[in-house]
Amino acid sequence: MARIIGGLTTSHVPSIGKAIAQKEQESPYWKPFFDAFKPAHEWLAREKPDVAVVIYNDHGLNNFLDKMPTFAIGAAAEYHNADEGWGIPVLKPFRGHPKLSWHIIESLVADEFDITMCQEVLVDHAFTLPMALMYPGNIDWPVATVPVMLNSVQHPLPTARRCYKLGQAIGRAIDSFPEDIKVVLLGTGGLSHQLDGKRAGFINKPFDLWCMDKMRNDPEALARLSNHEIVEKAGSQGVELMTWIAMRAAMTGRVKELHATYHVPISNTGGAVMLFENNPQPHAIAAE
Amino acid sequence: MARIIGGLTTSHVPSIGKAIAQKEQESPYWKPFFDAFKPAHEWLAREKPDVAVVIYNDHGLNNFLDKMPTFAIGAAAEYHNADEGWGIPVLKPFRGHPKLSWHIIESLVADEFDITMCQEVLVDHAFTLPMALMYPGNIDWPVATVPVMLNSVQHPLPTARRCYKLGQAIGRAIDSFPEDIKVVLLGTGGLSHQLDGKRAGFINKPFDLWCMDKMRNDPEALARLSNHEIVEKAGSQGVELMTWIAMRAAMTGRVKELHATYHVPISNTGGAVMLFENNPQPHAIAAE
Amino acid sequence: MTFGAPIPGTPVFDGDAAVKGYALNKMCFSFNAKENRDAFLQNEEAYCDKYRLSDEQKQAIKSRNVLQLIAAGGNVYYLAKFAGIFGLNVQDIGAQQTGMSIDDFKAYLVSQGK
Amino acid sequence: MTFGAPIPGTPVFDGDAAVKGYALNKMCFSFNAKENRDAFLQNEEAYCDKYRLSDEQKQAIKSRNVLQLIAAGGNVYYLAKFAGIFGLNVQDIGAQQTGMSIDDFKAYLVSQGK
Ligand SMILES: [Fe+3]
Ligand SMILES: [Fe+3]
Repeated sequence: MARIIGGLTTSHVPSIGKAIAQKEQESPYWKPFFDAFKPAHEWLAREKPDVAVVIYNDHGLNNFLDKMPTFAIGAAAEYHNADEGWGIPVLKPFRGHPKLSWHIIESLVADEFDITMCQEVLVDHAFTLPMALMYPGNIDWPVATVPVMLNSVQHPLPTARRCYKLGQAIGRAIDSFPEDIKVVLLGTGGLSHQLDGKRAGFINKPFDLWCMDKMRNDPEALARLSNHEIVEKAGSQGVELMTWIAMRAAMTGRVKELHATYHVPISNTGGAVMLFENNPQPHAIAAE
Repeated sequence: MARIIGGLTTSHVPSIGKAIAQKEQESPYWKPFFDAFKPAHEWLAREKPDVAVVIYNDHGLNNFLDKMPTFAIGAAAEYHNADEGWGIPVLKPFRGHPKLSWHIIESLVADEFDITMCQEVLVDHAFTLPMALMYPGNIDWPVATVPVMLNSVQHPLPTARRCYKLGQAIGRAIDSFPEDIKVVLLGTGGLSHQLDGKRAGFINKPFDLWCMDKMRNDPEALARLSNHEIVEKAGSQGVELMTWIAMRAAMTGRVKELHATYHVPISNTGGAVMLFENNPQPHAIAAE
Repeated sequence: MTFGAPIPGTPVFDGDAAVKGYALNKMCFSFNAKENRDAFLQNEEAYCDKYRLSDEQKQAIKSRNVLQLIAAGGNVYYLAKFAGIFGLNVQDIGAQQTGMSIDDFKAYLVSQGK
Repeated sequence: MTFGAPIPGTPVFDGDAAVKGYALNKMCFSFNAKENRDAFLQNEEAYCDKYRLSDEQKQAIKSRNVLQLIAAGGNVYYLAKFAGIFGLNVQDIGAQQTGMSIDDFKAYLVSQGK
């Protein structure tokens, strides 16, 4: 049976792509953020996951308002990155895992999630840069991938509660996948930031630290936030927190925090990284 | 408050478009099917709805497998028909009702339906032909429209239960729309038919009549069907029954059957038409 | 997670079929537009190559055989647009798949209304 | 059905905004592709006309003013691609919207980490 070995949540911003391209990882501005991934590198080298399920939000590369899905899941053999208009280098294609994708989609639709099923996805910086942070050095990607997109563009956005339930259902789906593979979860987005309006530049460190604490100890509390509360406290793009909530809910076992970093700012954003290990619950072990 | 005055369910097949274009409504082959709409014409002339909410399935005009939504709702000011590849005349554009569309979408997403929101939709024969059957004579469409698409192309399809719940949620959403408008519901699809495979041409009259009976007296029974059961009993395209189930569930009041016709075949399909009146429940009246 | 027991003579367009048939269905989806139907008719092989059809899919397209097209991953909703190029309707493709004459297939449809 | 009480300085891209801004956002979405960015730079007005921008939207595009673009229905995720044409990043547009100098805006970001 497939096993969720753990998960990583991280902020994503396009300028990470520029920092990598220009080798600024050791600059005073970027070092605290890039250093946050060193524990993840050690963990990944030791645990060697086979597949990364990447829960993120598209920023208008793949999805447009003509057809804006609330939840969309990729089921392709390969995913391409592309020009987003900002001159960030386009990264190498990513291997998909169609069997796991379809298994998750079938399980979710049976569980009454109304998934948009995607046999082509252009993956944007919210997918590619966390992968490049996890696997630095322009190596061949050592994992297959499953992209999961949450709408963060067009209100009404899915509620935190719904994203939490989605994550739980993804966790159940992975746990029931019959192949003997190791899965790492990614949640990429947030934390607090706002790009638009007169409040642009707003960051809320106390709220971000509260969110990180709840990620550790009480993720249900995050599911109780209303979207209005999230926009108010985390800024209009702070709704990307949904990706963290879904990823945390997908860890179905006993969860142990391995690492956490919080550093302000990266670009306009509260830059946060958390790494968790997931140990299957006794009943999950019994079911194997 | 908005009021659902009733609903019509009908089969749709591209050849209806040809029959209309070639004025074959009175031919022996087509007369029984076209005649089924006469009671609807009288009822519509009397009741004069303002908006039609059309629950249907796209056949590969608007949606492709690159991004296949389970449930998609249009929210545009206008919807265009287009060439589907079979030489059926392209019908005149349809007015949208963006306010009602967005109200329904907001209500559904709050109710944990994961809607794909569409600001452009090419509406196909499953939307246009039932409209042409309801409003014959190439007149200007006297109603605004809200297209609601259910996936019938790519398995996993939504379950009958989920479509039933979707319908209920649409009904609640319309009931809570603050403008004083009259809404007619359409469910277009089915009944039994199968276009593909060695069982092509399969029609199941006893099952269709059972479905029509349940539409009248016990719609919950339809929600208990599994997708496997529907494909087995109604053929692979018989899954379009989902549109009937959702439309029936959206009638939130006391429902009275005004008319029903069943005639085999129209094209490869069990051709069925049902017309229902919806009278608001006492509590719904009180809420007005 | 499966759809359930196979139903004789009844294809189920699931994830496996979608993966297998993607190129073929994408080509058939393009046939919504007349200029694409014309381009196909003008140079069938070049058009199939443009959509990177597999050899099995090219062979199935060449054969005009619906059961072969389904076996190659085709979905009937998109294949119907391919059939439309040749003026074939759902009775024509029904007759072809069942091995009946068109008159027999139409009579079979009528008989199910009795 | 509403999002809730307005949050000062914080646009909410809801259905009303989506309806109002559709043409503008569609144009900005096209700026993912270099050939479209180039076409815009070559003939800005013709490009806006092609996407049927309203007069308000054309004016906002001409002004390069992000608050005006948002008022005209623009969504920041798509507008960021318009800003990208001019090499502007999210600090540049943040400074513009808040009326700060870029250095002051950057200092404001840093200050929130204290
Ligand atoms: Fe982002
Ligand atoms: Fe149909």
